[in-house]
Amino acid sequence: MQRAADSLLLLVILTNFLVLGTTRLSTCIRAVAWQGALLGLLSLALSSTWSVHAVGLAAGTVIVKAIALPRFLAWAIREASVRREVEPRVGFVASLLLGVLAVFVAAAIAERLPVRGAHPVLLLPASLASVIIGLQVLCTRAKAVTQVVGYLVLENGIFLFGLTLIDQVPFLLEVGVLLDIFVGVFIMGIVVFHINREFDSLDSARLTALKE
Amino acid sequence: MTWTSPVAFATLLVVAPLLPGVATKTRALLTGRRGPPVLQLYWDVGKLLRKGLVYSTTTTWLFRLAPVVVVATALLAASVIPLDGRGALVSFTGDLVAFAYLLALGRFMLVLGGLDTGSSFEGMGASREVTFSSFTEPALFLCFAGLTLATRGLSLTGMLGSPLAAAWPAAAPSLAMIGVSLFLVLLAEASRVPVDDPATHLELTMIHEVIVLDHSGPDFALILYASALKLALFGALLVGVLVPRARLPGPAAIAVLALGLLVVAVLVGIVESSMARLRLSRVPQFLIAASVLASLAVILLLMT
Amino acid sequence: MTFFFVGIALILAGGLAAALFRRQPALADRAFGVLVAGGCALGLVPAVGALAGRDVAGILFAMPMPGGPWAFGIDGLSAFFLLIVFGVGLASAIYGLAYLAVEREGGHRPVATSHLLMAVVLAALALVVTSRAVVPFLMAWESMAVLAYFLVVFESEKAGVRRAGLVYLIATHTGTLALFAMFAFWGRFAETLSFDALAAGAASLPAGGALVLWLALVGFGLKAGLVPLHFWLPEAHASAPSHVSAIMSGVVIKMGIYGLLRVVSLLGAPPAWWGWLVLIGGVLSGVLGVVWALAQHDLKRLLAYHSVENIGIILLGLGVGALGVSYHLPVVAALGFAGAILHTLNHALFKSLLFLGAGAVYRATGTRAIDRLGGLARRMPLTWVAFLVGSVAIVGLPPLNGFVSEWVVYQALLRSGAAAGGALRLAVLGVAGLALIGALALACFAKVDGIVFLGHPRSAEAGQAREVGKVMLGPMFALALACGVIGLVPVLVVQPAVTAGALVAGLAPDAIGAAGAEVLEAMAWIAFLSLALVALLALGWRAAAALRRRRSPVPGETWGCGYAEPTPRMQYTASSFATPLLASFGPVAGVRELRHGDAFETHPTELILDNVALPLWSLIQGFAARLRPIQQGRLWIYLVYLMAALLLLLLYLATSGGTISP
Amino acid sequence: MLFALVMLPAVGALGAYALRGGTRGAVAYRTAWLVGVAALHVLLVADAWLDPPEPVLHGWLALDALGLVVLTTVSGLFAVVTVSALGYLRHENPRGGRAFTSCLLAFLASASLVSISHHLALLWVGMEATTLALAPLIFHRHNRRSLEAVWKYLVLSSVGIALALFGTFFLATAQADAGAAARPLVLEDLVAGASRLHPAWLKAAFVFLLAGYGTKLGLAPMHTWKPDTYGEAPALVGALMAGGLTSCAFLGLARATEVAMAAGQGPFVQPPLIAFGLSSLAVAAAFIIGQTDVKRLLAYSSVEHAGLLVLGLGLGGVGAYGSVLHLINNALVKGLLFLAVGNVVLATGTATAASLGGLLRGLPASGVLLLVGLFAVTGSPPFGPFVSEFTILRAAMGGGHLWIAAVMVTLLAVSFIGLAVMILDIVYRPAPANRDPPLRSGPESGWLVAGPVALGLGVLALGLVIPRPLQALLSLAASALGGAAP
Repeated sequence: MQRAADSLLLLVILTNFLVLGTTRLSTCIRAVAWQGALLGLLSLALSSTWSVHAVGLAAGTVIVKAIALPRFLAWAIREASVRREVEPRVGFVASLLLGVLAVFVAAAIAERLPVRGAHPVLLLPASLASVIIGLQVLCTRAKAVTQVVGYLVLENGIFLFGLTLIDQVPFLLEVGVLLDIFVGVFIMGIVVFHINREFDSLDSARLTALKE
Repeated sequence: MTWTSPVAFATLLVVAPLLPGVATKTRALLTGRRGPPVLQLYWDVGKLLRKGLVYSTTTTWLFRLAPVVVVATALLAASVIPLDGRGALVSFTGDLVAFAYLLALGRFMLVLGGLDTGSSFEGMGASREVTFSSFTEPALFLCFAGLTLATRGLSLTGMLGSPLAAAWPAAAPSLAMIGVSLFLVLLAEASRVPVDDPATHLELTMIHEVIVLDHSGPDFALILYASALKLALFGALLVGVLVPRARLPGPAAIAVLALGLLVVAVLVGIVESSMARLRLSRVPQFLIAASVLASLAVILLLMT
Repeated sequence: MTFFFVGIALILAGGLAAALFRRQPALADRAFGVLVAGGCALGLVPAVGALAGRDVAGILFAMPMPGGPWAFGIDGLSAFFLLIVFGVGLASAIYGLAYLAVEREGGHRPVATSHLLMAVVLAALALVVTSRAVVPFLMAWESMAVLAYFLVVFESEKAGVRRAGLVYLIATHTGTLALFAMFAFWGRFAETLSFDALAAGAASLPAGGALVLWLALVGFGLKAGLVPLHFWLPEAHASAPSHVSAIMSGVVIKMGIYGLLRVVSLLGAPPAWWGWLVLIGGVLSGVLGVVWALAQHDLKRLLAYHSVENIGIILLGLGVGALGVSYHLPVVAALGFAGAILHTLNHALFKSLLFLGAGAVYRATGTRAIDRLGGLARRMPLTWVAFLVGSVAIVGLPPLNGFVSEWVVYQALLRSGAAAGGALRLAVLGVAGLALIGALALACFAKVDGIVFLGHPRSAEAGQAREVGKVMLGPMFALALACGVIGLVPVLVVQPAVTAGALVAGLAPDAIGAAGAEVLEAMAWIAFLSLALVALLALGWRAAAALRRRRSPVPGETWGCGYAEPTPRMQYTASSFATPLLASFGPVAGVRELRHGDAFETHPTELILDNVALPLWSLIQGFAARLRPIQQGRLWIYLVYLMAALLLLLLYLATSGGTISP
Repeated sequence: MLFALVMLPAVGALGAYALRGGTRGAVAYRTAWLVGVAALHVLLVADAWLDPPEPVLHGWLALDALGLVVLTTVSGLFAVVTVSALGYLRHENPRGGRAFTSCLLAFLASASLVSISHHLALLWVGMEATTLALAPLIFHRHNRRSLEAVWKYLVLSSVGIALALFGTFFLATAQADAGAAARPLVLEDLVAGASRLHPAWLKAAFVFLLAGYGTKLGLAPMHTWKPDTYGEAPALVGALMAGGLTSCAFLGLARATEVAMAAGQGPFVQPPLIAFGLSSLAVAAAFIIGQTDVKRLLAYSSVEHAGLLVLGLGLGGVGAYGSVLHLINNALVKGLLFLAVGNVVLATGTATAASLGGLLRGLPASGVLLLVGLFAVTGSPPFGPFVSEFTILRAAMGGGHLWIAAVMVTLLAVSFIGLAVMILDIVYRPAPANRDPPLRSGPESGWLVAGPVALGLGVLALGLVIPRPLQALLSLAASALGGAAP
């Protein structure tokens, strides 16, 4: 199972880069959906005993992260009738390079922090990389929807790290994380809808009225 | 407080009006004039006491009280100085402060009396009087400080009495400087030439005279006598510093006092004939010179 | 102490009564007057007892607050200041009743709340002076300072008054923060925060308590009005109603002096440099205070600057006292502190008298500009007599109390000169400083009395001024009487002052035996001189009156050197009177001369406020403005801040070492 | 009983939401419901004071000293806020105040959850719930500015909460080899087995928890959402956030510090806390000067007091006691100021200082309350905050950090000047002649004034006397945080 988990983790890191690289919003959302699916599979792969809890968690993850949220975000884009993401502040190429740097930093940190128990070696670097790339997307993207995607990537990173504790920390944690994503993104979704209605564009750069 | 103190006090009161006469006489003789008789002030005071009174309508009771205050404070100030070289009528620790502040009270009332008349000339005189007295006070107190340092005495009797004779050999230069500084203060307080000219008739140039412009009759007599007494007071201080006479027998000490006062009057006359009045803006420098001299004496004493 | 607390309760009840019966002004005023008078009288009982040597038992309240139990007590020093608080406080409060009565017609002025605040300020002042622990001291201190602000901004519709109040509040709060730091630092070396514990811990303070002394000088100096820290004082006193200026000048700024005295008494022997610093600060405050007073055209600002001058004299005494302690000369120490304490009491009396007089002038003429007044002596004879007594007292001239306290300060300076040896003898030069201050004060009050009260009225308002009512004159004459009594019977006050001074210097009450006897004997002589002076004046006046009756004087015109049409405007004005003196002080006097066309004007400027305080504040504002772009509205920049903070923390984690070792 | 603390408001929230209709009767019923639930909650907390409840749910929910302090503060503040909500909803209730009341109760539920949960992940869920409960409250007015405010608030808070979750995970891994008996992430076991926690993971966990809960607390570089949110949210909600949310965030940070102190990581933990404290004081002081909007001024004052809380925690010794006491004082004073400003904004329709003025004459009650608030919030003696700020200053001096004390005092002085300049100006400056929306007399009505007056009296009382049971509780809490009672 170890090798399968490693390849899945590799795919997760790739989806991160897909999010960074694409200009089309729909591709972005599809990438996040794939990442959700991968996480569901991973939770199955990593849990030693396929207990009811593990299977339930995996199914929940796939349903929420892979299906529900992406469809909701797609609906938000259709409402706002926006297709193209505007040039991020640091430019697409620079974003990708920063992404690579993020993975490198993640690997450096992971190697200094000893992981307990038998876990695939790539797990910690992948989760740290997703967290840093999520923050990067949040900081550099202009569109509100893309920022939500960035937040999703960040959550996926944390969820990934949560998998290492799948047997120590029982049921509550997983539900908490899922709950957080669902409700957090749901509220952001409503707000994105309102932003669109108020500002007739999803460009959160326009939101600069409140300043000193 | 032996019998000599009251006698010395009496002699001071009698001799006081003589001094301005002697000074004016010296000035006249040195400038080739015969000048008014030496006893002129006695006649003036006598004549004024008999004359009538004219009060301006704008003046209040303060204008009438001012002359009395000036004389009373001068008399009390005199009671503090050890005229016979041994002990004053009244002596207590810190009586030098009483001496200076009594004279200040007299000056304050005189100036208020002048302002009471509401004339711009008396306002001008009042302003100049308080300005110049602001510079003489520190000089006077610096001299007192010097004397305290030299003789460890805390009252005028302590300073100018017997310990001073002992202090002279040790601190001769600084005591001499204190003497000169006191002389400059005398010239300013008695409004003699370098600071103010008693003989001038142009109100714009007067200082002391213009404040008392509106006084008449007995009031004016009191003021004249008081200003003469003030000259005598500072003269007595000067003589006390320069000629310590604690060891002389009683009557000799009083004789030396009278003689010393006359010498001081002559000195004033000589200064009046040798130099003209200073410009009003120059007078502060003249007075600050007195303070500088006294502070040099103090620093000299501190070092030994 | 029970009398004391009952007294405080009565005063507060008086304040409440004034607030509750705001509908019936007459009843409110009477209730306020009676209750506050009763409270002050009761409060004075333990104070007089303590002054007469009976030690009053302290009271301890175990409060479950951090900072240990709240302790209160009255010793010689507190008793003296209680005299000031209750005496002057009562006079100002009563005077305030009449002074504010006319404001009620205006309808929109908070008169009842002003009386309530006055009562609470009085209570707070009394508590400041009697508290023996840090927390109650700071509580009473700050409530006094803050409530005084509300009294100052009574006429808050004027922009000038608001600005003055704000400057005062900022200065006093900064001072309080300095006190916070001082007591916090000192608390570290003591078990609990009571004054006795602080005194016990004082020995182990580093560098002889240098930091504590610096913070005390800044904190208490800001409240007292030491020269560089005095910038708030003239503005606040001028814009406050007169009875508030009286209580602020007479009592509130004295709390700064009380604080310094208490810190010195707790600290034991302050280092010599602090004594010299206070001495020089005192001379500077004195001379500059009176020079700036000379330059003023507003009556109350002039009196406010004179408070700075008198604080200078008090600090001079305090400095000599501190030097006496550090050079181990008990006589100089006790006399220095005694001079400072006595002058605090005397200044409280005559300064509040002068401010109440200025209030009467303002009430009668409606203006405070000296150049528009004149000839009030004839129209307001009683106010003139009271004001004259105040002026003679503040200049320190013999028959009155100002002379007595300045004499004690002179005594301390002279004795330091006559000391055996050592650097302390240099302090004798302070005598010259004090003399200069006295002479300049004489010049300034000659100007005020001459131009405001004597001569012809210079404006229509001054022309038809009328004497003020009995309720305002009563407190003024009470204060004048107090000045006279202290002047004529000084031993009454000097003996307790010397014991209080000895207490501050940490000596046994009769430690300065011989010198004490000399001082008391001198007091007797001063009393004799004063009585002799009064007798001579009475005698002379009767003789002159008799003479005048025989030769009836001829009323005539003032000698105008032949000028036909003298007009009141030709009389000397405030600026012309002071110009020769200010000219010799040059730029230090801070007088701006405006010459446009044929007109010539001089305007006094507040040097420290304009050139130091305000530029410093605009510097801070400039620096703050540079930080403004932080909040420019773009969300992604906020996220970058968050990332930066996280990276900093991670760097700190990495450099803190040991991330690998298990 | 612990369950009731959380379930009561939660059910209340659902009940309030269930009731449809925007009629006057519905609004009155809904506010009565709100006040009823708040009163019941206060009773529950009082009962918790009388006999402390046993831990429940396998030790995950328990009530210790620190938790009780925060619970009491939040519950008391909430009760007062609901009282003034009665008056507020009469004047301004878009969409019948249905979402408003339910979200208020939801906030109370989540805050109670935070204060009684000893399982750090459960505490995290509570914090997340408070964030979500407050979002609609900030968006109450549905205009463009409140939309921008809620957007920024959500993004920043969510990122903060995510980092906090990451930190909690790190803490769990640090506890991995602490032996099987230890229940993962439960406070008692964390503190008991502290010596066996893995230092590297523990320090990394503290770093992320500090970043996460620091954002919720509004410490300096992460404070940028506060001025916008407090500026746009109704003052009522501002009071709740400044008093309640800050207390909960501080509790999260305090729990992390508690664990770190127990594990002997004191020297690692304290410098960053002090650094964040001082930077918050500095940024707050810089922005308080020259501020033009009253609500934003209070926001920066909240940043300043958050800085003070963390500074006290970082200084240790008596500082911990000062911080916990300051938590209560801060809640009371912020509540007082926000409710008073709320009345002013209701009456004048604007919060910009230039168009305000003449408050002492126009709105005497609010004017006096603002003055009391000014001198309380800047730590002037007769009021509570003086005692706590003085204790924190004594801690700084006691620890020998003279420079820290000097910087703290200077920054407090500068922020006093900024606060005084504005508040005294709007209270004393005569009202502008042509005040366009004429002064509405409503806000001086009973309910709206009763709240702030109660808080004012509370602050004054705390300044003069700290009741014995509270004193004991504060000492317990301080010793838990590695400090000592003065």
